[in-house]
Formats: sequence, C-alpha cells, structure tokens
Amino acid sequence: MSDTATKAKPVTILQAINTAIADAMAADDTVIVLGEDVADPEDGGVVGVTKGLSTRFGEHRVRSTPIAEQAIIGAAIGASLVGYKPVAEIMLMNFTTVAMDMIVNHAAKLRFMSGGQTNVPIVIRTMTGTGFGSGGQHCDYLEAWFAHTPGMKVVAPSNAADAYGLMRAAINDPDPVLYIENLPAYWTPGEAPEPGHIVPLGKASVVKEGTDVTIISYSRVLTEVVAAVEEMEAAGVSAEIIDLRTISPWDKETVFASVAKTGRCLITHEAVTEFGIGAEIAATLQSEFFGKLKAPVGRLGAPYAPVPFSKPLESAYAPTAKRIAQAAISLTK
Amino acid sequence: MSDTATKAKPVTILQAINTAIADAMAADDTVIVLGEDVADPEDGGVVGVTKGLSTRFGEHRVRSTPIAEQAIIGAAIGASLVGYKPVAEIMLMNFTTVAMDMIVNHAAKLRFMSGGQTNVPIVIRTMTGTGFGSGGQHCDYLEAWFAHTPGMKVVAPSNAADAYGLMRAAINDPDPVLYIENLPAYWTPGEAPEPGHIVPLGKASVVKEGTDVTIISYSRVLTEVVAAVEEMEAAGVSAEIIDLRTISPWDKETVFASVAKTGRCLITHEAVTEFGIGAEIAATLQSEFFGKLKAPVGRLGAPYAPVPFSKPLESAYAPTAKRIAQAAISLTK
Amino acid sequence: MTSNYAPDGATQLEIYKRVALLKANDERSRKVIMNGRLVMPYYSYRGQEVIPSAMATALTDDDYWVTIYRGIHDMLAKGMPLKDLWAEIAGRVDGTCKGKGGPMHLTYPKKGIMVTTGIVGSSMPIANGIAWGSQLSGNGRVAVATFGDGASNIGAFHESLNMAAVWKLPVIFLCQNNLYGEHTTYEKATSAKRVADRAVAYNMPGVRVNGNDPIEMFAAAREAVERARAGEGPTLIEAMTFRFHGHVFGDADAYMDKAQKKAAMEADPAPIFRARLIAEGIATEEQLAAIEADIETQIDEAVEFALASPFPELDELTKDVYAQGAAA
Amino acid sequence: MTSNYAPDGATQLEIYKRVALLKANDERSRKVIMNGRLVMPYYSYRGQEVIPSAMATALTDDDYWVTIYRGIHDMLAKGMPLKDLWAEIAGRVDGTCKGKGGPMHLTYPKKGIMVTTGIVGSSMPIANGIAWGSQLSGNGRVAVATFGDGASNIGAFHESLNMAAVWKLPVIFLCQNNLYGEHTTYEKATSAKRVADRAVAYNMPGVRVNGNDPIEMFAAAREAVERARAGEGPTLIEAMTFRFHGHVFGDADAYMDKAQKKAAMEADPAPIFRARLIAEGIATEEQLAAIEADIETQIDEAVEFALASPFPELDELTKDVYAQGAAA
Ligand SMILES: Cc1ncc(C[n+]2csc(CCOP(=O)(O)OP(=O)(O)O)c2C)c(N)n1
Ligand SMILES: Cc1ncc(C[n+]2csc(CCOP(=O)(O)OP(=O)(O)O)c2C)c(N)n1
Ligand SMILES: [Mg+2]
Ligand SMILES: [Mg+2]
Repeated sequence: MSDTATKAKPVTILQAINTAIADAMAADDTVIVLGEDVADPEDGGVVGVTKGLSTRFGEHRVRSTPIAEQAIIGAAIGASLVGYKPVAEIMLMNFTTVAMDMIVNHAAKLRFMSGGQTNVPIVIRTMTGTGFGSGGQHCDYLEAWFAHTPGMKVVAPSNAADAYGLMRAAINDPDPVLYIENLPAYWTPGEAPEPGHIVPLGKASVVKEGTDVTIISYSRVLTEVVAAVEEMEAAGVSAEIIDLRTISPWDKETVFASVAKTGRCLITHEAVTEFGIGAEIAATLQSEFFGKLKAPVGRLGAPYAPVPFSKPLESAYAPTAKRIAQAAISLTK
Repeated sequence: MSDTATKAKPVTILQAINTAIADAMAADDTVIVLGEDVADPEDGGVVGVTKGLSTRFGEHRVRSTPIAEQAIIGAAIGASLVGYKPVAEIMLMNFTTVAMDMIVNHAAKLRFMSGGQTNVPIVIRTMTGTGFGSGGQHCDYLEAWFAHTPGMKVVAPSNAADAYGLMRAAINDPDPVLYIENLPAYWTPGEAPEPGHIVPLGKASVVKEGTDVTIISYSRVLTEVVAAVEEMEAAGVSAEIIDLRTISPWDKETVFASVAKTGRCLITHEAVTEFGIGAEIAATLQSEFFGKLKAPVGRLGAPYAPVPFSKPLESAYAPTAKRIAQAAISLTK
Repeated sequence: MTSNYAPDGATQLEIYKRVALLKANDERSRKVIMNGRLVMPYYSYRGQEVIPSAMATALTDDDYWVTIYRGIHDMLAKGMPLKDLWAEIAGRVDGTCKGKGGPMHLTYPKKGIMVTTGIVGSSMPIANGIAWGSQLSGNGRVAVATFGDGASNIGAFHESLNMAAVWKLPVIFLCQNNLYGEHTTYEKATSAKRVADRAVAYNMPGVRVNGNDPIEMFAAAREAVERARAGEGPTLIEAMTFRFHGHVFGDADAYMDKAQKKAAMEADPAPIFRARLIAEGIATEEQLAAIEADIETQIDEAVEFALASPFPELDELTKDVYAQGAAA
Repeated sequence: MTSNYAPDGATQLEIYKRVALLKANDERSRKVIMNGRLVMPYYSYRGQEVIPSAMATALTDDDYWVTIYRGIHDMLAKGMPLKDLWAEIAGRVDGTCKGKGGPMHLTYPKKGIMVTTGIVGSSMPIANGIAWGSQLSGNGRVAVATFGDGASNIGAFHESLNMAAVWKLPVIFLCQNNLYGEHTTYEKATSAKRVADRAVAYNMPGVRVNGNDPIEMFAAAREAVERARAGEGPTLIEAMTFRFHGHVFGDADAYMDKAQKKAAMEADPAPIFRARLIAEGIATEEQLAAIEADIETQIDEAVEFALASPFPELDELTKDVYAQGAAA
C-alpha cells in the first residue's frame, strides 16, 4: 500500500465497513443492502453501520426490513439468484439461530445441489461480542457452526483496514460469506484503507513476527493478543501473532509457515473453547507437525458456559491480554 | 446385566427407542411426547418410532403437532418449566435449523440465565444419516453445533440396548438432551435391553479391546468400525473400539485410558471432518498425550461438501469399513 | 370475480397438454420405481396436476418458480425438459444438477425454475428475493412460490407473506392444499378455516379456488400474475386438491380416510378435464390421443436416456461447493 | 363487548398501585443509569404501564407470564420483589438470577415469571408449553406471553398462535403495540392494518384495545383470562400504547416523529388515570400520595440493597450450566 493522504487519517472499524459497502454500491449497481433498521429513516442501523447509504443510493437498494430473519436471508438468497449482490444484516449473531435454515440448508448448498447452475453471492453481516452487559442471548461467537458448514465462508476482521478490505472481497465473492463484526470494537480507530483495498478471502496476516510461539486469533481478541506482547516480552517470550481474518477457509499456508518456525502455537478466541475454531486448528497442527512441536498446541477460549451478565463475570469470560500472555508463556516452559 | 429371557430376543433400534419411551411414560406421568405425526392417527411418526404410544397413553400426552419446529421446541421447553418431561421430535436433523433459537438461546441457557431457578429437562429426538438418497437437505450430522453449545447434552446410540438405555437416561436427565437417531440403522437388530436399563450420560463403552490403535466413533459409523476389524486384523493391527454414545460431555476417562494403552487414535464420524467432533477429541488428545503418541491423531469424516444425491457419490460420502480400516492401518505404519 | 380471466379454448388446450404430461410422468415414475429400475424418495403429485398446469400457462418462460420436494409437476409444467429431469432423478451426469441434487433439488434456471427445496416453508422467503430482483430491475418478471397446506403453519410462511405485502413484491404464493401434511390432516394442524383467510393478516388478496378446475385455477392465476406485473403486489392462492397417493412412495397411507380418498380419485381432474374438452369441442379425441401418445414416447426416451447416462465421477463430491473446488 | 368485565373501584385502585410502581421504577432506573450508578442495557417501558398493570390484576399469583427484554413493567406488575429485581440488574448475588441473567433475563418462578427472553418472538412458543402443562394437569393456570408489535412479524408468532388455537391452550398473547420496533415504525414493518386482525388467521378471538385505558385494558384481559380458564382457548390482545423514550437507553430517537411523541407524552396514561380515580372518588389525593411515597421508599431501599449486595464469585461462571457444574 502506498502512503497516500487517505491512509493518514485514522478511521474506526464502523466507518470502514460503512465506506466499504458504499464504495461497493457506487462501483456496482447490483450491490443492495437489507436488514432491520438499515435505511436512514431508521438511523442506518442500531449503531449506524449503514448510515447514509439509503440517502445516497435510495430506499430501493437499501431496505429496512420487518423483524423476520428468515425472510431477510431468504430475500438475500433470492435476489442473489437473479444477479444481485445483497449485503444482509442479521443484527446480532445470536439471531442467526432464527435464520439457520436459510443460511445452512439453502445459501450454503444451492450451488452444490444445483450442480453449479446457481450460486449465492451474498454477504451476511452480523455483530456480536461481550463487553456491553447484554447477557446470555446477545454476545455469542458462533463462527464454528458456519465453519462446519461446507459452502459458507466466514470472515472476522480485527481492524479498520481489514474490515474494509474483507468487506469488498466478501461482496465480490461468488459464494455466501458470513462477515462477523464485534460490537465493542466498532469504535476502535485504525489506519484508513485505500479506496478499493481488497483483503483476499482465505489469507491471514502476520501482525507481528516472533520466534518462540505462534499466537492465532481473529476479531476483537486479536487486540488482546497484541496487548499481551509486553508481558510476554518481559518474560522473554517472543510471540509471532497471526490474524486469521478468514476463519473458513483458514490460511493453512501462513499458519504452517509460522508454526514451522516457532514450534509452538496458541489459538485464542471469544467463543467457548470446546468444539471451537481452535479445535480444528489444533487437530490439524498436531497432525501436520507430528513429533516436531515443542509444546502441545494451546487453546484459550471462553469457559463452557453461556455469557453471564454480572460485570465481573462478563469480564472474566472472554480471553484477556493477561490470560493470553500467561497461556503463551506457559507453553514455553 | 443378567441373562434374562428379555435379553434373548433381539430388537431393532427403532423398537428399543419406542419401548424406552413407553416404559418411561408408564413409570412417570409427567413424560409427554410431541412432534409431527407422532400420534397413532398419524401412524406414530413417519417411520413409526412412536407407534402405539398415543393409543396407550392418550392424545393428551402424545401429540401430533403442526409443521412448526419453533413451536414444537417452545412447547417442550414451556412444559418442562412447569414439571413435565417432554420428548420432542424434530423429524430430521436438518430441520433443527428452524428451531435453533429455541434450542440454543433458550433450552440450553435458561438454567444459567435464571441463576439455577429453572431448568429444562427435555429430550429432543432427531433422525439423520445418508443411505436413502435424500440428498442435500435431509442427511446432515450437525452434532458439533450442539456440542459447542454449553447447556446442551448430545447422545447418539449405535445399537438397540444403548438406544434404550440412553433414552431412559436422557428422559431422567434434568437438562436438555439432543438424542440423535440414524435413519438407515433403525432396523438393525441387537440384543434387547432389560426393562429399566440405563446407560449413564457421559459414559462411553469399549466395544472391543485391542492394543495398537483406538478407534472412536458413535451412531451408525460405529457399525462400520466393527466391520473394519477383519481387514485390520488381516493387516496385523489390533484395534480397540470405543463407542462414545454421549458426544457431549464426552467420556475423557475411557478415551484417555485407551489411548494411554494404544498410543494411537482415529476418530471417525459421518459429519464433515472439518470443525467436527473429531477436531475437539484430537485437540484434547494431542495436549493430554503430548510426546507420548506413536502417530498423529487421525480423523475420518465426510468430505467438506453437502450430501450428494447420486448413489455412487452418496456411498462415498460417509466413512466405510474399508476406508476406516485403511486409515487405522496407516496410523500404525 | 374470475370470469374476466377465464381461459379461452386454445389456452385450455395448453393447460391440458401440461396436465397430460404431468399425469403420464407421475404414472411412469411410480412404475419405474415399482419395477426397481430407479431408487429414490418419490413424492407423488398425482391428483394435483391441474394447479401447476394452469399456473404455468398464465406465466411466460421468463417468470420464476420456486418449488418443493413434491414439485416435479411444477417443474414439468414450467418447462423442465424430461431428459434433464429423468437423468437427474436417476442421479446421472446428464441430469439438470449433474445428479447431485436429486428429486428434491431439481433446478433449471433456463426456464426460471430457480430452487427446489426439501424444507417445508422455505420456498417462500427465497421467492420474495427473486421478486425483489424483478422489482429492482423493472423486468416485469413474476415469481411463484409453491407450498403445501401444512407449510402454511410454519414461521417462514408468515415472515414471507408479511415482507412481500409490505414491499409490494411481484410474487404469488400458491398453496396446493391437498388436505394432508405428511400423515396429518389439514384440520389437525391448521387453525384457519381456510389458508386463504390468512391473507387478511397481510392485507393481501387471498382466494381459495378449486385447484382441480382448470377454468377457476387459471383465472385466479392470471389475475394474480396481472396484479404482480402491474406492481400491485402479492397474492395468496389456496388451490384445493387431493393427493391420490401416500406422502412418499412406499407410504402405506393407513392414516388417510378411505372414503374421502375414493371419492377424490373418482373425481380425478385429468380425465374430467379431458372429457370436457372433447364435449365442448375444444379438442377431438384423436387430437388428445395423439398428444398423449407423443408424451408417452417422450417419456420413454427420457427414461432410456437417463438410464443410459453415466453416474458422476467421484471427484464431483467436492466440486460445486464453492466457485472453484472445495475451500478446505 | 367489554362492559361485563369492567373493573370496579377497588380493582381500579389495584391497577393504579401497579401503574404507580412501574412509573416510579422506570423513572428511577433512568436516573440511576444517568448518574452512572448502574451500567446496563435498559429498555424503558415508560408510557406502557397500564397494560401489564391491568393484565396482572386480572390474574392470580399462580398464573404464568413470559416476557421480553422490555419487560420490567411486566415483572413488577406480576409481583417480582423490587429488591430481587434491582440486585439482579446490578449484577449482584442477591439478584433473582444471582446476577447472571441481568435486565434481559429476569426470572421469578415464585410469582409465575418463568422466562424473560431477549429474542424477538420467543416468548410465545414457550408460553404455549407452559399452557400445555396447565391443560395436562388441569390446574386452571393461565399463561400470558407478552411481545411487541414488531414481534408480530416474526415466524415464532405465527407458529405459536396456530398451535395454541389448534390445541385450545389457556394462553393469552398480549401484544404491546407501541408503534415502533426498534427504529422502524409499525407501518413500515407490518402489513396488517391491526395486529388484532391477524387473529383471523388462527380462528381465534382477537381484539385491539386502548392499552393506556385501564378500564378497556382490564376488561379485555379479564375476558381473555376467563376464556382461557374455561378451556375455550387462546386470545390475541393488541394493546395500543406508546414508548416515551428511545428503544434502549442512550438511543437518540431521531427516527421518532416529534409531534406524535409530544402528543403521546401529553396523554401520559399514569397521571390521567390518577386524576380520574380522584375525580370519580375512587381514591383521595392523600391516599394516592401515600401509596406513591411508599413506593419511593421501597425503591430507595431496593436500590441501596442492590448496590450493597456483593458481586458473584468467579466460580459462578461455570455453575448452573448443568445440574451439577459444567459438563465439559
Ligand atoms: C421444516 C420441515 N419440517 C418437517 C419436514 C418434513 N416434511 C416433509 S413434507 C412434510 C409435509 C408437508 O405438508 P404440506 O406442506 O401440506 O405439503 P404436501 O407434502 O402435502 O405437498 C413434512 C412435515 C420438512 N421437510 N421440513
Ligand atoms: C430475533 C431477533 N431479531 C432482532 C432482535 C433485535 N431487536 C431487539 S428489540 C427489537 C424491536 C422489537 O420491537 P417490538 O416487537 O415492537 O417490541 P418493543 O421493543 O417495541 O417493545 C429488535 C429488532 C432481537 N432481539 N431478536
Ligand atoms: Mg399437503
Ligand atoms: Mg414495538
């Protein structure tokens, strides 16, 4: 990326997503947006991610919907079958539970079941994450379900530039992509992406190089990993940090190269550990690097429990910089 | 178990489930049944699993429902909150997608979110499995989603006696249990369970002892594992076979004891490999037995694709005895 | 109300050609399965032929249709070629989905058959999206979602009809009310006296018609199509009919009322329609016999074509999951 | 139709006591949050107090209620003690859910408050099951499911009302129509002229009432309760009201019609009800002032109790997942 003026001014993740959708809509008339409250008379979404889009592109292309997640995803699928590229919002990830039939039995499978005659180029945006005291039904990270669903792709940006680049890539992609946003991280500022910046799906980024342990994460927890560097360095541990960016298909090449170098790996995410994304990566690594690892692959996720409301409990739920540092350090002992 | 006459006469898995529910209903008035077509005027279910129950216990306790999976699970949850023990049928596992909100956001979480004031003692029966040419939307094994859901328990019997014993245990259990039935295996005969036979949740069974490799499976694929023994023995490989029976919480004690002995492990199931049950078990084992395994933990599931219709493709989808034997043998090479 | 839209003689003949094709194809399908030449889950639509025949005659090739597992009648009426269909249900490479979809997931976009779903209720949300596409591009194409009476009790029905009405989408919700949802009767599952009554909940026109009567069915279809094309939004049509056989091939149908079934089969809409066409001079016995003979020949050819077509190679297992091969 | 069920003076006073409690509690909640003494997602119900006050007055303690995120008015009306409530929304061990549920998941089975859900539409399927329990045991207890106007467009609404009608369940579907679903107006999301019209789709009695009028609201509630207890099945009540504040605390409510909002706030049902009670001699100013003062004291105590209660220990994180500790 060149050092343009655009890059100098920091933007938030929220703004980056907004700009990415706007740029895609400006570039391609077939990009359309739907979801609860997404149009401007409804404030462009509950936190304003789609603000300005309906004013600029019209309420035909940017539609607020009834509260009806099956109808939302169904409408997106149908429009995609006849040449449109819908960006559908399911307000919170827990509400994907209402639309699982449309996502899993239909969006993910129509290409295969039609023998390649049709495809479903939709993006499903959804937000989640602990931190705002929303309790048990509003904060789950369910990405493992969708990664376990052939036909779906799953992305989860951790910063503004990736948020932009992954959104542009997701909209371009000919297959359904679940795009996971983190609620508390929306206002995290970061380097502004250049217009048209693309982050290819399936490509991780090495956020920081290191020699002792590879730490893999994505979405908001990546920020905790970065914040853990100081404590790890104080303990003499040099961590290589990988932002997965795309959870499925995950970038085996980048991960393997890193683990080949460090011989140790920790995967950390906000979803519960058991049967989570970390399980697949650990299972793959123990096979790929059999006999070559210096420590067992570590996993650090949420405890096997719903998200609690009470602040001290909620704060102890998702991985923190402190616990990540400890887990990483312990792998080197 | 004593050698009673009851045990002598073989029963099918279908009959065992039917008898288990009937025995539970006879023993406890609060056990009730609901689902599409489950009552006798509707033939006791599409394949007759609940046949005879409404005639014997009345249509108040055994109710055919509208085609409305959210309403079915909601009704089960509600009744369970006021002292009943509903056994709800979601005809096919792919239709759980319609009821995911009720299952995941509600059944699994109400105990936790209420701080233990309420609990949801329901059993959700569902069937699935390739083999009958039903194609992409009727055969998925989605157990990994539910295992990733704190608050749920997941069981999947492979034979008639376990089918009975797990059903009785699931109905007794104070928390929600997903009970997975395999369609083509319904008519597999097996040793009849004694009335009242209980298979405790969370306890695996060692189906066959062996020394070289532990093979872990559940549901119909367990039968393929057993069928693979001959080929493995011909190759000089002695397999210890574990039927997980309960997928979540899985029996670490039994699995660890076996792997401690064999030093090798293969996990095989009909769900797609990636992000499946095998991933969690492999991830756990590589950590527990770090440096002690003689081979990487192997996984053999379905390919990362929807279920195909065409017979040769469908037959190649789920693990077969032949491919299991090959995978197990290759771990010993 | 339907008289403005009644079909003329030529249109009736068009409808009949479809009815004859559908009826012959169902009979052949059951025979082929019975003889063990094909193995598949087969959902007979025998008795329901007039509904899609009249509906499709009111549409053009460009219009869209989303159907369900019990939908081969819909697909044939909308123009899916017999060979593509038979090769698909035989699981062969020449099938419209290369054998990968099978009888519950036949797709043929060339004639607007966009999705066949095996999930009750799921035709409707997708048809809405297709209709939204028509609305956005202004191409005037109508989308039909077909579904059963049982499906009118599932959440997706409600969400879809509400969204279609609020957005005034050019979509037609065609309920084929055959009085049973699997083994359960309409009354035992459905609180509304008539599915059509539910249109009130969406401030949408809703009509119950005799789906076995080609005149009545066509008129309702034509009116709904005109409304949709004129930008006046969706219509709910409840077409009354009867499913002559069990839910799925092999089902012993013990749960069906014997007398009701006997009466319905005696009122078989296909021969009644046929007799009327002759009686009213719209067609001659010879003409219809020739049409029917031609259909039999076409089906013969399609069956043989299908059974001669090869099965897909095993590498098809992981193709078409994503644009290029599998991702993981 | 409602006159047979009109509340007498004593009943009106009972309703008013609840209204006063609810109103005071909402005002205090917003103040406590504003002052930074508590942090939580808070869904103000200010303006909607009469609906649950009248409904709860028509019930007994043994009857059941399933409510939603915007449901603290429902819970207080049904009898949840203030201390249990405040300690819960403060996330403390003395909360009714030990602080683990929070403001969206308060539960209090002792007074029949069985579930509070944060998922739109999900109160209804569960209320059905509770009502099925009453039907099975013959205990005569009624279940109320409350939900918003926006929720009347989601699939769970449809499935639930249909099942309740087919099974004749003793359940009352209480729609609190405050004209907005989050930021979206009723008209933009809902095709039906009135939510109550949708009852036709279930062959169920459906009535729209002025939910801000205690007489009308109580009459509708009482009639529905009697119907349910008599085994005559469910009722849909659409209670018209208005949400005085944004969807959630902190929402700038720019999307709300200013004039509409102003008019609604001027017609605040609480003071109007109060004035009428005095005007009609049902209560004196002194009596009501004493009631209100007592409420303030109780709230004072509850807030202080809550803030003095300890937070749960970290080991609570994995408790109550299953009967004994976590399973995995
Ligand atoms: C969501 C869902 N639930 C259950 C089923 C199983 N099932 C398949 S067809 C059917 C009956 C549908 O009845 P109806 O809608 O009347 O259509 P018909 O089969 O009579 O044409 C059921 C319950 C399904 N496919 N999808
Ligand atoms: C299934 C689902 N979709 C979306 C949401 C987000 N959401 C929370 S409240 C709400 C508005 C509900 O409006 P209404 O039913 O009218 O109730 P009100 O808030 O006005 O009381 C929405 C969309 C949700 N909680 N659940
Ligand atoms: Mg039907
Ligand atoms: Mg509202």
